[in-house]
Amino acid sequence: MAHLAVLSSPSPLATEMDLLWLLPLLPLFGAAICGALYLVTLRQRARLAPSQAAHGHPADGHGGSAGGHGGSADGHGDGGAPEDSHQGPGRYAGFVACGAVAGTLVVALFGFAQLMGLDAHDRLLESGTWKWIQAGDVTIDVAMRLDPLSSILALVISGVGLLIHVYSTGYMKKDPGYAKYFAFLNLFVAAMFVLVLSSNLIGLFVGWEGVGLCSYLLIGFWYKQGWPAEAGQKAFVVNRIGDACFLVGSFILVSLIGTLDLAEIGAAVQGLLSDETARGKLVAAALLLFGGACGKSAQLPLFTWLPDAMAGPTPVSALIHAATMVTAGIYLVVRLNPLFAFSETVLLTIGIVGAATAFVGATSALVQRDIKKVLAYSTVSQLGFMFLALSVGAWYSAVFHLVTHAFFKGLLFLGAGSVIHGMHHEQDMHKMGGLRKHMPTTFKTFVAGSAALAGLPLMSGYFSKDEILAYTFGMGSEFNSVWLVLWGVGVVTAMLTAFYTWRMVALTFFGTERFDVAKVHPHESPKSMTLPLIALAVASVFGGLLGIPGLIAGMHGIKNWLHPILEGGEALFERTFSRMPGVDHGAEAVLLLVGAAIGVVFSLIGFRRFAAGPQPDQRFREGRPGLFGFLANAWRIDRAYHDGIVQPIKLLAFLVYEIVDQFVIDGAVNGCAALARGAAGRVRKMSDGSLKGYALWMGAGAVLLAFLGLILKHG
Amino acid sequence: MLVLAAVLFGLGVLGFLLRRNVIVVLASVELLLNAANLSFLAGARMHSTPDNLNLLGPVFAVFVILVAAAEAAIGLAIVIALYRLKQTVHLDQLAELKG
Amino acid sequence: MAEFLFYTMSIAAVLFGIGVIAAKQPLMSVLSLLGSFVCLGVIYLLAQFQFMAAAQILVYAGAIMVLFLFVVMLLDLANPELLKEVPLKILGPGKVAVAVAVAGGLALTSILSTRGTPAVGSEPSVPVQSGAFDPVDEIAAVIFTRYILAFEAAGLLLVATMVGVMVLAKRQRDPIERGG
Amino acid sequence: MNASTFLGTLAAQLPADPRAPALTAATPMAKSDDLAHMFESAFQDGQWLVAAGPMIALAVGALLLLVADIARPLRAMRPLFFLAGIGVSAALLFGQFSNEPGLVLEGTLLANRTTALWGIVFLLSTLLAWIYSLGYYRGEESKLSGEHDFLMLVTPIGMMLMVGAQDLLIFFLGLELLSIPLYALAAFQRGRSASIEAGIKYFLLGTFATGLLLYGTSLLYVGEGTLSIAELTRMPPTSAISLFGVALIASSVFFKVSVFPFHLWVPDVYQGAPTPVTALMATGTKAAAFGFLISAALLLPAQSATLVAVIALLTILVGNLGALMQEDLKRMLAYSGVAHAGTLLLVVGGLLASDSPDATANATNAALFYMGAYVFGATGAFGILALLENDGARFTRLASLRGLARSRPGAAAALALFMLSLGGIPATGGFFGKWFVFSILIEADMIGIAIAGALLSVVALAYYLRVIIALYMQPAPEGELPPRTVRPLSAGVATLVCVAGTLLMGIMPSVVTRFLP
Amino acid sequence: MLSLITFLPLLGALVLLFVPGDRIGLLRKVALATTLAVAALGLTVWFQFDGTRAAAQMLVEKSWFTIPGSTIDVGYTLGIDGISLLMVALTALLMPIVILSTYDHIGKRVKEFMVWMLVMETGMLGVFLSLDLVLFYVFWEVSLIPLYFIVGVWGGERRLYATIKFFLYTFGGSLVMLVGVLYLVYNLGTSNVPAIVQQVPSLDFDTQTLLFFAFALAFAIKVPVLPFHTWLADAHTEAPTSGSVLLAGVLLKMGTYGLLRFGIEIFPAVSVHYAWLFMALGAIGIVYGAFLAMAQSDLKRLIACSSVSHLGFVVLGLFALNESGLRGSVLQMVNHGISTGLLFLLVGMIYERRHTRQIDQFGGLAASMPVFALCFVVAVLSSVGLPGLNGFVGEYMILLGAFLADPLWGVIGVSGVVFGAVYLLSATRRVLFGPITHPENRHLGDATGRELAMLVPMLVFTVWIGLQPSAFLGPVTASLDALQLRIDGAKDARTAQAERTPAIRGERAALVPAGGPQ
Repeated sequence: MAHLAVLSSPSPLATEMDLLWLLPLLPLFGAAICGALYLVTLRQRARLAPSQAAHGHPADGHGGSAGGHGGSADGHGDGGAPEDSHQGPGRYAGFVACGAVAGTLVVALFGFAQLMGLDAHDRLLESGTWKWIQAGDVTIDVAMRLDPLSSILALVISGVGLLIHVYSTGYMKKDPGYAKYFAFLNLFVAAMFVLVLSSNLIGLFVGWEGVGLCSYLLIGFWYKQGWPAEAGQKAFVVNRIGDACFLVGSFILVSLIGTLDLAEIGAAVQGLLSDETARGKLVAAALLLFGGACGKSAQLPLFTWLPDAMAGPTPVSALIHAATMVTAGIYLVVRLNPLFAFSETVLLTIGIVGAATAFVGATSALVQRDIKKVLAYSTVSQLGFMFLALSVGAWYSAVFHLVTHAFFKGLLFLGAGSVIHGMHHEQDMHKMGGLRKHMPTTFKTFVAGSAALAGLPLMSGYFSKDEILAYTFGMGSEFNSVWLVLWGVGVVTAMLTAFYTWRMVALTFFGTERFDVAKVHPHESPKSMTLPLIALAVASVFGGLLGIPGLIAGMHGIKNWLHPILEGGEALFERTFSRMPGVDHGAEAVLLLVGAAIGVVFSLIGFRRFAAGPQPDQRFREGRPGLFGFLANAWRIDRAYHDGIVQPIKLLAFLVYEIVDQFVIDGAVNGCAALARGAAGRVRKMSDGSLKGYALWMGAGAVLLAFLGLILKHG
Repeated sequence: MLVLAAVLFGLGVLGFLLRRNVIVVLASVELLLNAANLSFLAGARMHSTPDNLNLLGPVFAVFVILVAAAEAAIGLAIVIALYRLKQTVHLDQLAELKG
Repeated sequence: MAEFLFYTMSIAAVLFGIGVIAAKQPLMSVLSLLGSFVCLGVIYLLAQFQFMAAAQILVYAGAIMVLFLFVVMLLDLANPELLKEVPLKILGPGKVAVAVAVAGGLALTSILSTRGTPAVGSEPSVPVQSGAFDPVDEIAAVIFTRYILAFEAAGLLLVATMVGVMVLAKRQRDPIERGG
Repeated sequence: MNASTFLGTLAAQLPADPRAPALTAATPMAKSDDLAHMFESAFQDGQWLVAAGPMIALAVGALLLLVADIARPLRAMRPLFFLAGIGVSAALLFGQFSNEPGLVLEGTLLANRTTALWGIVFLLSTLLAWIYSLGYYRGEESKLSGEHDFLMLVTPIGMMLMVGAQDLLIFFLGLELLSIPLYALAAFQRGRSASIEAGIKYFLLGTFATGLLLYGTSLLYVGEGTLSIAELTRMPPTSAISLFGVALIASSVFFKVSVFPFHLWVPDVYQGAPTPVTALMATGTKAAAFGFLISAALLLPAQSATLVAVIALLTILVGNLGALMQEDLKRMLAYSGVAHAGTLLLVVGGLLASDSPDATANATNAALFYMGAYVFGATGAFGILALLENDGARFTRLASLRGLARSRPGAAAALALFMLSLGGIPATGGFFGKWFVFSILIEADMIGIAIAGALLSVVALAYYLRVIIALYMQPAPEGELPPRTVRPLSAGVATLVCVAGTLLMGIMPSVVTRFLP
Repeated sequence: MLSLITFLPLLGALVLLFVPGDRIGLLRKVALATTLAVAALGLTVWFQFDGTRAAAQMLVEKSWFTIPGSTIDVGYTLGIDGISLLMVALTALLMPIVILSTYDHIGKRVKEFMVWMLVMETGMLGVFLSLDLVLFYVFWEVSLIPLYFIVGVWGGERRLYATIKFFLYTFGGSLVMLVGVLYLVYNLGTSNVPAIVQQVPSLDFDTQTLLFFAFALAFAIKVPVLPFHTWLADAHTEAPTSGSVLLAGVLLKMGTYGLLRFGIEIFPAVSVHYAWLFMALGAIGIVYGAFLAMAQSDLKRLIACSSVSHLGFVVLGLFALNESGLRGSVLQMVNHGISTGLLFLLVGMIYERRHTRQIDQFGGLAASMPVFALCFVVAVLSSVGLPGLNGFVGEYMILLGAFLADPLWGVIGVSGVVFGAVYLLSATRRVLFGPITHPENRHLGDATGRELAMLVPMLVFTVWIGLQPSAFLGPVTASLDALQLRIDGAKDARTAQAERTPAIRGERAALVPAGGPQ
């Protein structure tokens, strides 16, 4: 592995570490093995199938309830009977997948340790290069690079990823697609590593689309219901819109810089700024890349796929749609921070989009009944916070929030999964309640995650979120008051966040049991699921220590760690705004306190209102039906897209085909044929069998020839 | 002579175009051939000098007469065959082949 | 005198020609044709083409016409009504007009195109060595030297004609109608 | 019969080979003083016999055949005489490749490599048509095969005279020698009204054309005082009367090659005539008339190049359109023949437009190759139709071809190949034929005409493809297959020859092109 | 060597003629063996090929015939350079698979079918290997006939309409090209392609333009470029699976190959001048094809329409006329052959099982045919251009090249990436996912061993090219670089001219930047 023939030596500045290739390759092999296991299982099942058919066993087993969730763990009934699911070799897939991810964790830790051992400015590990594309105009060599930023993400991916893998072995235990699931999941991890470790923008794009693919596959994992497949498709297509922007952005960069090496792009930006045209193009490139980030990170206007993506298995939602993949957009901006730092236009765009998304997401989360939908909108909202951070040059704050969010949102999703698992695939919070007695571990860990999300003091989310708001406030007060507005939005969003988080907790775990106790027996999940919950709960509670504000501890772990790679961006930012935004310690203290107060107060409000049950929802719906519907449908943006874009395009396609293609173009082609046929009839009429007619034509021809001959000769 | 030839030629064409009795049509063709002969001879006279005769015209005319005979023979034979088969010599009744 | 005779004969030839195409009875057509031939023969003679005049009368008026008459009589006897010409009306005025235009066009064009060439035929006889424009010996010499191959071909042509006529005119014993 | 006397006449001519010194001054003006001198100047050194040898061989063969037809014991030898005539003639033609007699008989006849090649095309066409005629006729007609074969064997003589003619009289006689047997052959099936109708139409229009030709020739003679094509082309006529004469001659030749608007007889006659005769008419007559047309093309004023090309395009158009929706195969092939005539006429147009000194030679080459490919393709196609007609069904309907690929795979495959060749698809002779024709246009800088011609041949392909569709792609009609009559082996051989020729010309054109001058 | 590879299939066809028609197994084996032998030869050629040389190698040069009346010697000239190497390899690879695929759906008239298949292979290889214009043209048209029969005899319900349309349409274009060929041959006095390439600049620009368009029309119809595409959907829809695979896989590539070899390489100056037109057609074709595909209810027709879109990419890249565009296009020719061929094979598989291609007749097939579903998804993803699979590499290079040449068309082309995902994934979902709505679909057998034998090699290439495109682009590089030099020369000449007469040419030049960023 260490020295593939296709690899060449890394750049001189970096420390060589071909081991990095293991990060994507281990899970890739894991995926391959799981896939092979799945196929073998299938074969075995296919061999059994005829005998089943002979026994009159209906191939599509249990039809499932209206919600589509039947009795088994997956509830989606495969062609074979569920009891088969663990008989094939597929049952080893879980071990393989977990092993692969555990391996990556080891490698990531090893790399991290290596980085720690280096001087701050030498912290770069690079593997040999994969010479991928030589297109003449641009050469795309991809190497795996581990630097402070990617090391954080690598740890999150492998760490959280491992936990979620372990969790999945329990959650997916009875699913007939068990091995397939782990194949996809491992593939996702591999792609995610490619995304964060690539040295090249297009290498990054490989991972970028790779995770998109896995997201597509996993959202549509239970494809036998129509809507997961639709949701998967939607996710892919919406992401593709972003990806198209990404591609165009990369083209602009190629045309300006001639390379797509991430480090070189960053380094080249400064040199280009003196040229006004190039600057304009850079702005365009930055905005387009940001458009790509909007797609992947579910920002306005491309966020609509994420709520639908909840159709996938819950661990998937945790891993992909909360902890890792959706943060790829954040990673991209941080990675290319110089590109996003030099222009106020770009920063403002990012800020407005981020704040707006945060607000829209939070408001939408207020009235959802589906526990996963609440979390999904919450994710959208939190991602908006991160972008808000990016817009004020607080890149490390964004990363900080990214990490904490990965912990607590992963935790919340897993907890929700545990609830759903225990509730036999019931996701409607209105039909839950009082679960704290039935599922104590889940309850406790869920509360820990909720506290972090709501920004209760000293929880991880508290530090990271309030840091963002503080920087935004600083930016607004010092340079451009638009950010003050954004800060206001952020604060309101924080309030709403605390509110809906505790609404969720209250509805799920408190109050009366609103389900049919006779039929549904909620139970605590197995160890394989609760242990990851506990681990993440610990991380959620204490994760804030990574970035305790300077005010309290005088140190900021993440800030210091990331500093070397952010210097370029900071320099440009200072060039634009004269200095980095910041607040003095006094103001920071005030803001921290205000933030803490907001968290506590609105958490209490939310909890109190809903502790007894979901009646406030009903009241809201009856009192303000319009607003309720508006929020429940996420501001009806999805609907608007459907009516305003999807349907017109379908109609246009139909018209293009029927009118332009069939009628005009093909009509012209067939018209030629018809014309020829028509003329053929006329020609044949000439030869009507009448000798006299023939002779007349001949005579006339002779006369004509004679005249024409004379005319030609004599003018 | 040339004018006469032209007029006869015109008459021949007219007859060929208008008449439907095969025999009359054949007769019209003979008119055509005679017109040609006439102008061949006219040409011969034009291009001859008293000491140097241009004999091509008369020679050609001789061959024309010969061919005219052959054509008449074959034509009339076909007419007879036609008559035997269909009891007609009218061209209008020949339109089995068309289109 | 010669001039007068030439024009008289010319006019007669044309009138006979009209007779050929206008006669109701094919017999009259053929007889008109005969008249026309004879007139032409006279014109040949006037134009000092003695040999051609002889050939005209002998071959044309003699042989070919007899052939025509023979066939006409044969068919006429078999079915007198058969040969009657249909009146021109049936043809339709349009077609007739076109036919007249075509024929007239051809004739007029040729007449017009002769302008500039001397009017041959009406002039008095020209003194030539052999007394004729078609001395037989010299014609023969040309035919047997320069046109020897044409002459042989003509012979073969006659044989072919003969064979053809034999094939066509042979009485059919059992007509087989085949598709086509 | 008096055939024997003719034989005698010919035989008497044969030794007339005075090794006289060659004399120049082949003037049409007969000098009345010195007859011996005339003989010497005409017969030169006997080259004229070499030149006329192929024709004489055919004539001898034909007459022998006629004799054999009369003399009962010799009956069985009729095919032998036929083949011998063709064979000897061909051998003599090949001899002319190396020993070109050139202009003979006071410049009235040309015999060189070109005319010899044309001659071979004619012989091929005749031979193939004849082979297909074996077993074609039924009943009483079959008893007349001696006469039939005689008439067939006479036609190539006429054709050779036509292409060799350097004198309008020779041309005229060649034309008649070709036409008159064909008149008789067209009406050969006297028991079949279509055949008679075809004969009568062909004959009447043919004589009309002859009338035009003769009158035109006479006017040209009045205008120029000569009949020699060489002289006429050396100083192209300009007077009105000559031009009118040329126009009438052109009309008549156009009639023979079936150029719009002189083509209307073609479908009727081709359809009505016995199929082998149609094959001969379609290929032989056309080839002969084009051979003459190209050698005499310079009679036409150079300004008429575009006119000729446009007429050619119209001809192609009309031919293709006429064939497009045609249900009768013979008629379709007839129209297709019209289109092919148009294509060949493009060569003439290109020749007229070209100022290259080699224009005539190139045009001849193109036309020769094209015609060669056409002979194989069209004769083969007509031949297969003739074979199919023998199966008793109305096999000349397009629909009746359905299922043929199953019942007679060989015939179907051959027919499909011929269609592709006629359509000018590569790997068949038709392609290179088309290629050479277009190259003439390109050399003459008539690009627009070339493109128009190319596009028109798309229409052509449409109906050739219809045949293939009927053969291969449409289900066979319900019911049992038509009866399989026993095929003469000869027809198979002829078809194979056509197939081989088509493919050879398409794949290795050098086999043919290296014979071209 | 090249003669052998070209005519070996024909030889096989001849052998087939002597095999009795009812011994279907033997017929298939002979055909398969022949194509495998050709594939082996193709591999040999691949390894013998010297990738560092730009000019054609392994030349076979013989005189074919001399054009009568001239000294022009038409040669039987075969040679292979980087571009043709890829095409030959593609053909050689696809043919055995295609033959294998016929085992299912060709049950009647097997002998004829196999003969035509092999004849077609000779035609296609000949097209790619000919270095003589005349020879090329002959092969070009010869390759039409087999497909005419394949569609016409073994096709679907409207096969006659489709096959005639296909034939006449492409034939019409070819004939215009024929005139162009003749003009070139007669005016330059040679039919040797390298010689013509050298001599064409001596013609004046307007002549070159006319000639270029005469050639381009034929190729544009074959590709097919936008307004000439309607034959494709019909032909694809009606053709039997194997015909579709070949049509998409190789025959359409003859068009793009022609555009590259006989359009751009022979007429670089004209190509530069009219690059905007073809880029526009290509880019619009991408979007237009995607819209067509969206409107389809017939799965096969949908894929056919997607071909229009995908070949739009190729055209766009070719006429970007820069390194990445050309390389991308060449690679994309191969990619399209593999992925679309794969899709047609897959559609054929379910057609054999259900005898319908209507998308709404399927649904939920992933449950009954999981392996099939896996292959289908991979094929679709490859078509969609997922990084890591082959489609992406080509598309990326093409779009990059197009963007560098003219951002407008580049961006429109990029939008095709989105639309491509829409219609392909939508079709995938409707076929594979969701509940099984038709009970017939419940017990469909999954891919059989033979089917996998067809699919797996193609899937392997899908991934291989995606991960290591340089292995496939390597041999092409030298040839394309040489071509690029000529193009750049033409561009420079044009720029120089534009500077001289800015009033006339400047406008156009502004729209089409003459060079890359460097």
